[in-house]
Amino acid sequence: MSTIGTPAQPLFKPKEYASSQEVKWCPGCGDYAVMNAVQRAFSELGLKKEEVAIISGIGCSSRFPYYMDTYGFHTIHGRPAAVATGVKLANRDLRVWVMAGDGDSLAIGGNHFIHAVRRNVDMNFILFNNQIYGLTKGQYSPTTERGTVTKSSPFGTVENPFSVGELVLGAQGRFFARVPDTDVKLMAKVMVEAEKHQGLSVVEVLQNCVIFNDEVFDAITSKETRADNQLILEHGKPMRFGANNDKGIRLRGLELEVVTLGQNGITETDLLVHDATCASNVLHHLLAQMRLPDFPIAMGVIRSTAGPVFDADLAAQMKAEQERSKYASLDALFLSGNTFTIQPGTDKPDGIT
Amino acid sequence: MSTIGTPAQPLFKPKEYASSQEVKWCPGCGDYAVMNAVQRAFSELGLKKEEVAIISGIGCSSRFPYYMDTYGFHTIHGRPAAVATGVKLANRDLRVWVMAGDGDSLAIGGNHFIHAVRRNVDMNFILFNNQIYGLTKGQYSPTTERGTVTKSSPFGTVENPFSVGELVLGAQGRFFARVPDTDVKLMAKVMVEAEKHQGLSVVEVLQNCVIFNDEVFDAITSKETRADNQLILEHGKPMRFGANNDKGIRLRGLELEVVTLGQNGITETDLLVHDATCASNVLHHLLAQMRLPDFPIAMGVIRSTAGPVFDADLAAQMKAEQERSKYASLDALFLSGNTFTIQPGTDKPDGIT
Amino acid sequence: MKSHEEMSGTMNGKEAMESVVIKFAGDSGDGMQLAGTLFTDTVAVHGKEIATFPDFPSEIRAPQGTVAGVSGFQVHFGSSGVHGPGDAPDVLVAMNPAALKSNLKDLRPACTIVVDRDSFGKRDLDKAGFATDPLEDGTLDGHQVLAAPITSMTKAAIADAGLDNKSADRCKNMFALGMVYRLFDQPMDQTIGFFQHKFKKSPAIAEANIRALKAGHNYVLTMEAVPATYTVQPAARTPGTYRNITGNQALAWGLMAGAKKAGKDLFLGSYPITPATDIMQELAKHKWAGVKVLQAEDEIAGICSAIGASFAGDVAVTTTSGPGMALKTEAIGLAVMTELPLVIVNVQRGGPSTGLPTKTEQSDLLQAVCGRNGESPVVVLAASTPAACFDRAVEAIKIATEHMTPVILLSESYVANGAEPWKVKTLDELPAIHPPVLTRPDPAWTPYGRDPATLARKWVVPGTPALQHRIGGLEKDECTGCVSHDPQNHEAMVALRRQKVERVADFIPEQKFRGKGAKKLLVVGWGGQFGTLFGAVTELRSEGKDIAVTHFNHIHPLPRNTASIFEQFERIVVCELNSGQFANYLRAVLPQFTYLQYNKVKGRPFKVSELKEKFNELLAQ
Amino acid sequence: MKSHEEMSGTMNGKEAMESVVIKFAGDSGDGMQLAGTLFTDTVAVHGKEIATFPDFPSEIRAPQGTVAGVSGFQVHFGSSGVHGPGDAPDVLVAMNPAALKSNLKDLRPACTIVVDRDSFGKRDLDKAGFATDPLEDGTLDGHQVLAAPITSMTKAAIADAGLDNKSADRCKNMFALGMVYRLFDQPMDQTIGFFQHKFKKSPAIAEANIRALKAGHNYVLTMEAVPATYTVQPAARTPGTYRNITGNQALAWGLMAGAKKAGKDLFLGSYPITPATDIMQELAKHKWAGVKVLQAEDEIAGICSAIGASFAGDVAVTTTSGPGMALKTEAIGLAVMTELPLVIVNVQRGGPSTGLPTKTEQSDLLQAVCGRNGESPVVVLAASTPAACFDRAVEAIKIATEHMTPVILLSESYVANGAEPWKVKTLDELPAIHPPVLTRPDPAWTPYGRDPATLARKWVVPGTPALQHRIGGLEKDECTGCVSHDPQNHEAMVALRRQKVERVADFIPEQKFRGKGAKKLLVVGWGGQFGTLFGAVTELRSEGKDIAVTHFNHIHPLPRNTASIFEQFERIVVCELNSGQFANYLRAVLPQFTYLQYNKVKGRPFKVSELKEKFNELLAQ
Ligand SMILES: Cc1ncc(C[n+]2csc(CCOP(=O)(O)OP(=O)(O)O)c2C)c(N)n1
Ligand SMILES: Cc1ncc(C[n+]2csc(CCOP(=O)(O)OP(=O)(O)O)c2C)c(N)n1
Ligand code: SF4
Ligand code: SF4
Ligand SMILES: [Mg+2]
Ligand SMILES: [Mg+2]
Repeated sequence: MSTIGTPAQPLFKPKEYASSQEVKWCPGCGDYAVMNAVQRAFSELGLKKEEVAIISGIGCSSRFPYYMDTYGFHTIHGRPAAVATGVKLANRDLRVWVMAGDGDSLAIGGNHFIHAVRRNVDMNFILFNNQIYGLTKGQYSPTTERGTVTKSSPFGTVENPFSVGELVLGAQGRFFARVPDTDVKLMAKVMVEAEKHQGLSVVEVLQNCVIFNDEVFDAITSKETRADNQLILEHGKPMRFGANNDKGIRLRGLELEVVTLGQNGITETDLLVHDATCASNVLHHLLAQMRLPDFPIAMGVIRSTAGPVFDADLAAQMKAEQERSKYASLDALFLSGNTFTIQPGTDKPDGIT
Repeated sequence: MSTIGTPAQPLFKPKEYASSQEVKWCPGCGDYAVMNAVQRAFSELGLKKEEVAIISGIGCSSRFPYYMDTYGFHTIHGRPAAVATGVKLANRDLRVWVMAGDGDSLAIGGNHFIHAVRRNVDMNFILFNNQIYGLTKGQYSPTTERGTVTKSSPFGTVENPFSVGELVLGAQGRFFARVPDTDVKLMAKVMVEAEKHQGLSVVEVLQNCVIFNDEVFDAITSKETRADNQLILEHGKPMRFGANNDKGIRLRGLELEVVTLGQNGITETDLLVHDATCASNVLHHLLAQMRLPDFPIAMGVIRSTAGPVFDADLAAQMKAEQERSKYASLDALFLSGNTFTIQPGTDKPDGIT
Repeated sequence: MKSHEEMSGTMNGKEAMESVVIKFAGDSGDGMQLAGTLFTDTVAVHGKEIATFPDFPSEIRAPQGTVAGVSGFQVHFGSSGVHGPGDAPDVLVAMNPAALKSNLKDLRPACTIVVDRDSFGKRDLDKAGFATDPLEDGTLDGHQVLAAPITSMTKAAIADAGLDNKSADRCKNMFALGMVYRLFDQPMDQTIGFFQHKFKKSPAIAEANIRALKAGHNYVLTMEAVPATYTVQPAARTPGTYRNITGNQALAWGLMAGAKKAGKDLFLGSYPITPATDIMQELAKHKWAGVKVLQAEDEIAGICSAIGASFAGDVAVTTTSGPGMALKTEAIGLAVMTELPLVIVNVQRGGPSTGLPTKTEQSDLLQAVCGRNGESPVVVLAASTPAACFDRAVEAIKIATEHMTPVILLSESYVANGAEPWKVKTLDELPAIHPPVLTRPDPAWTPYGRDPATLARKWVVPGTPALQHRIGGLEKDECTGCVSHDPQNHEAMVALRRQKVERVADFIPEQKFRGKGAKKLLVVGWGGQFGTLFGAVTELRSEGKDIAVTHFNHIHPLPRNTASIFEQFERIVVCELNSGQFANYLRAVLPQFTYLQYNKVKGRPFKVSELKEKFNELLAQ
Repeated sequence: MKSHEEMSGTMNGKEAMESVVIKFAGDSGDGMQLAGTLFTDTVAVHGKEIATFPDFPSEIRAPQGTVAGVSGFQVHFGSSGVHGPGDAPDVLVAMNPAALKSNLKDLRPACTIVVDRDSFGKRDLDKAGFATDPLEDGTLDGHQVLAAPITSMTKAAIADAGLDNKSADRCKNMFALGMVYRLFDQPMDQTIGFFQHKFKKSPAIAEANIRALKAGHNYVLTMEAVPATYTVQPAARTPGTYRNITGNQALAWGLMAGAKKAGKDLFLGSYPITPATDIMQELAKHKWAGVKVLQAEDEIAGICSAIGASFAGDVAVTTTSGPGMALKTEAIGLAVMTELPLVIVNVQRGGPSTGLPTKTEQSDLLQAVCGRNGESPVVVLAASTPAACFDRAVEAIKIATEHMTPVILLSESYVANGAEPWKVKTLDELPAIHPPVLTRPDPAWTPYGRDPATLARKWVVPGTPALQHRIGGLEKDECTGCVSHDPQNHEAMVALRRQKVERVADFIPEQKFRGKGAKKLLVVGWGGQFGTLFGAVTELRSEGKDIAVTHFNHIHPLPRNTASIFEQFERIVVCELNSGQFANYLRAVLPQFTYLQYNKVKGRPFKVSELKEKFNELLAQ
């Protein structure tokens, strides 16, 4: 149900998707940029306001629906994927967007998240990963780097974080993208692709929380380092990056390797060419796993492959059953099989009808 | 806390680990074989009965603790991983074993499962995967193959199943093994390795439910086909299998390939050598993903790598804090900082203590 | 050992009975549920009043031959006076010693007992925990024992049907059923038709079962010692077309009918749990009717997906039992706050915790009424009989959608698995349902604007042009629906949500009672214990006792005239299968009355006899 | 605009007051919580009775300058008569127009209002929604306004301290605090010491704050128009060592003390949620004391890990608030069935659903008492003041471990975030705790064998040789603890579990009340509304009114003598921050009395004045 062409003339300008509510995130919060990107994407996709349902849980990021002039539902902590699944099944024409923090989607909401991924419901899941619980004022989350001191880990955490991409792939995910909150253009582009993708699209936003986890993504997103520390993927393009665009990624056995073009006779043809659409997810795993300082962080659409879509398949099954049903109506069902009749007056059964 | 040598003389024979309770699984249920294997493993490991705590959820398989003469806790549906985490943190000397069905661990319990894996708590998680809800009489589970007709999917499921191994690896798992319920010896061996592994060990048992999902693993486990359809992995050994032991697995780019030894000049040196302990999990992903009919099903320990163990790290942190604490006692804490004293008689403060 | 030939006594005195209770009991593998169901279908088709009570072990397969492994199916049928599955069997079919053992305590004097003599070997007796053979040692004195060599005769009967030993063994139940048909003079064509149809593709199996059935029938028929037995007249019922239906099936069908009447698709988000699973399984069959079933990953996802579907315009339902209900309470609060229609079905079972999953109980009432954080009022209904589950389901949808509120519908194991004849309703006969849907812009509309009569807000679903709005779990401004932290507004909204639910009392029928003119004792019941309570009081009244009974299907809010019934009586006794939850609820809601209690917490329904004893005691005081 | 020079009136008549309420209000970024806390620490150290009430916006950062973004901190301090944080401020510090606006309704007549004149520009007024300047337009007539140019004077004061503009801005709160210190003639060394210590490594910041503080102090000091102000005498208190403590901190410390007394490690399994998070955060600091904290993936894992830890021998606790409590109810049932000690702390907040997460309410009482599936009794306690949280936590552990039962301890936002002086207790002063631990084989032992006095079973933890056993959520045999489906046994076990909890009444103190001899009106309260209820009744009694008050910390079971108190009064009024939950509970437990209700559901605590008004009304009837 997500076959969308880019309209000749956008229906609305990005800002026109904003509701009249005052936006209440902290000044400087990465959430603002995500909202801008979403509005841009909506505009580019030419979405009608009423066809969009934005579903969130609880968290700073989950205030998102209030700020958009679409249908919106600020549900309860951890459950937006489940609520959104119901929304989509009730009305497949809706464009369903889930907005959820790392705590909302991976701590309390982890189960619904992996099941939504597995089922491949046709909706978009924007995961605001600030590696912290913002709304409750600064406890570590399941994505917080080991050793981080937070309000609830005064001596540093001793937990291994999830890697969002790896979890998505491990749960049979078919669309995974990663974007930094500092690049609105890339975010918007990726969100357009997410909406166009049929099935569940997970977009992990590396989102800065200026209050409780400021600068945690600085090495990745700062002006000085981002070119060297981000690999922006494009399907079908060789994996090049770096301030001078002279670095690349090469495959060596089952591992990736950073190489410099021009050194040791390495040319672009030695580099891996990104294939987001291949059925096998091994390359996507390798890309999702890349970590600083040895590797740049992969950005953009890491995986986007077609596969059976739950809501579509369910609808198809219902249609098929409708066509071959032996009952014309509920009345027919209720009267089918073994029934018996009591005749007026006689109070006796007259046998099987 | 799991450094166990194999004792010269086992403390108990396998059967001596059985409790006096009558076992109430259906005749022919795969759960019997798992119990046999666990008892053998306990015997081989020389475990004391009182040092073992078996924690289960709800399901046929979750009746397990009742049948063992150890400590046991039949908890509630989906929560054994969470309960077990508390058990282990309360007493790290215990050998904690979780027994859970595919529904218990991956449907309602999915969140606790992935978080236990991520935290890497030192315990053993035996996942009885019969691809069905047994106790509630035959609804499909998150591991049921697409299209299966069950009590709750009269027209076949339209859901993509989880692959247990992939989910474990995607959740940063460090020990994953797969075994068929038809091979008690292999099961026992793998369970010994699971207990010896420090951190969370997930053992997926392909368990036959004779009542609601009979023969679902037949192609893998039947006498006629098992040699061709199982690849039994051993760390450091080339990946060979087949009725004539003439087939093997070779790497080709990022993919695996089944080859026949002797054909096209292929020799054992062309085959992949299993490395369960390598830090990268790419090979383990590839192995976990192998599916019939193109590939045999990988059995045995697929991944077993050392890494930070949650309960150990937490204990270490507590010890460090104890050593450098500025408080000798709770009394000292309560009296620290800003206090003030009311003198008898005067009812006046005498200033800061 | 007594054989049937030697059987003493005759089956007399039972023909006169209004109704008969028969229990099929055997090992889980013995097919007792099938035998019971087939019998029920037959008697129902022939117009009897019936009530059934299946009673299985909670283990899938407890060890064969043990008491823990006994599976039972009790049918109560008759021309009238069937107020529940009956207290104690008049006829017991016991396929092995364990089945006999587990039913010994419950037998009436002079019960007819059919046993498989072949299964009373030494090992069988041991497994069942009999030191000596009860067929021999006087245990069954006073009863009429029909000890047939069922196993061997079945084997013999189907010897040449081409089945292996194991399959042949599986036909024993039909032999026993054939015997019972003969005992009650019932026709077998219905059952024969069942096998012919069901095993169309395996005619050998069909044939074997039919032969066993007939062999059993013939066995009794040809036994001279056994007289022609009970004849139960068809019940006097409202004319019309009937079918036999279980509570869970009726509930599922009622949900479908309700959604249809509301002009909406039905959405079910659910997770399997005994004894509610059947509702989901029934609905899953009806994809043809536009029913969407999501078997969710857990109960929380079940209800949350339903809330999402409700937001998006479906009639949304979630079904569960106690432990699952506990998990849903947070999300019920969300539905309360967002004022979305939602039906939550709780088929109660024995608690606390996992408790007694296959046994019946009424101990989740207070959880339904007040088991949530915050002031979180919902409508609570309860179903009183298997067939009534249909009406309650329709009503739950009507109230939920027209009043924009969650409705908790309480069923219970006993009702859910029980069966009775249901007078088939057509959709036309059902009340109209008019949800307050708004599809066009209306300048007066605000997301939390309300209907003055119901206090319901409008249901504006995503996709509706120009009415975009946002809802959520934070406190809402009384009018705009925007987030509000204003203290006055909060107090007003707490009151509004309460009043909206209380107003439902304006739209439900008045409470009825049986026993006009009585003034000494009012028996109060609720939910699935209707049959036995009515039965006991009816019997006492026919004995001339000053007693009445009123039974509640509407728990919260109570019918408006409740107090005016209560005040007519000197004493009120509240009878329920828990420690006094409805009594405590009444003490809070109608504190002006004094409530006596009669409680039973044994995982079993009330018996007419124990109720009568209790009421007589109270009347004597 | 009135400047301070023009300020009319003087601050008279306040010296005579027993106690004073002061409120610091400003933008969330203005550091009002810090100013309030430092002030509280100072007055507490100087021996005053205090009570505090922080009141923040639920948004992390609502837009600057708006009413939604106002953060407040109220302190009530005095020599006596401090029964809560006070109704209305005597002194208001308003750092911007929004802060003024949000407090206008609550001001006493003749209040002293400190404002930052620099923040009353046109844009500031707009943001706060003032059409005209309240400092000019008569809005504040009758009040004493102290309009200081706080921003500019602070900047000036710290001009050469080497801070950037933004950091300089952050010192405004200290200027205001300095003013208040001067107004109340309080010493500043405590606060100065705080900065010197806290910013040891950033002396510039320390210096700037101290300079701002002194500048504010001096500003008031040198203002001729302002007289020397209130002097509050230290409170008459039991001699001993005191410290200032919040409810959440006291609760955390009480848990540590309780576990120590029980000779066990403390385990906390929890998930963050306002307003309970602080307890977890406090405990996480005390790893040195052997406290194990698992920040779980959700509330269910929080309680389940605690149940596991309890099984394995730790004193296990889980902490949460309403929505999280809802999620824990299934697992509480497991603890009930397995009879494991467990403390569940619910710091209540405004509901239903997400509700009003930062506001106070008492609306989870019935959820605690009966919000579970099945008959699932637990002990319920409630904490009445911040310092009392310590004692209740110790008691919760004592009851849980000695009686082998889950205990729900209800706190509430108001108590959790409030502070008061706590007379420090040493471990020796605390009651001994003797859990029924069994470590050696005992032939008489069975897993569900019971102590005849408490009905508690033994706590046998894994690792204990030769006592291996299995527990679980299915119904247990009364003695062996094996799974049992026996009807009689189930009824017996339901009764035993209830009795075990009811027996706790034999071990708790008798209920007290204030107002011996009174007979007209008994005020009944529970939990955190102790202060104002006692305050109001005490004041009325000193006015000679026939009124008494009794306040419950033990909710379930009630103290044994409760009825004997109630029966002394003509009328009973139950006062609570919900729609009548404790009243309904009392109607069920002690139905022989009639209960009037006084309820407030505004997310705010009671005020002494509104209580007095209500009570006077009732007394007049
Ligand atoms: C059932 C429940 N548990 C806990 C909370 C408290 N809570 C609200 S948001 C949140 C976590 C927020 O973190 P995240 O999801 O990462 O969102 P962020 O604020 O960082 O955007 C928590 C623990 C709640 N509201 N409900
Ligand atoms: C909260 C809750 N929800 C649902 C159930 C019902 N239930 C019990 S076991 C089970 C699933 C059993 O399947 P699985 O975990 O795969 O175990 P198996 O029986 O196949 O070994 C379900 C749905 C329950 N007991 N509690
Ligand atoms: S606390 Fe962090 S995540 Fe939340 S609004 Fe502020 S900056 Fe954003
Ligand atoms: S139902 Fe299946 S899984 Fe359960 S005991 Fe029987 S065979 Fe085993
Ligand atoms: Mg976050
Ligand atoms: Mg299973």
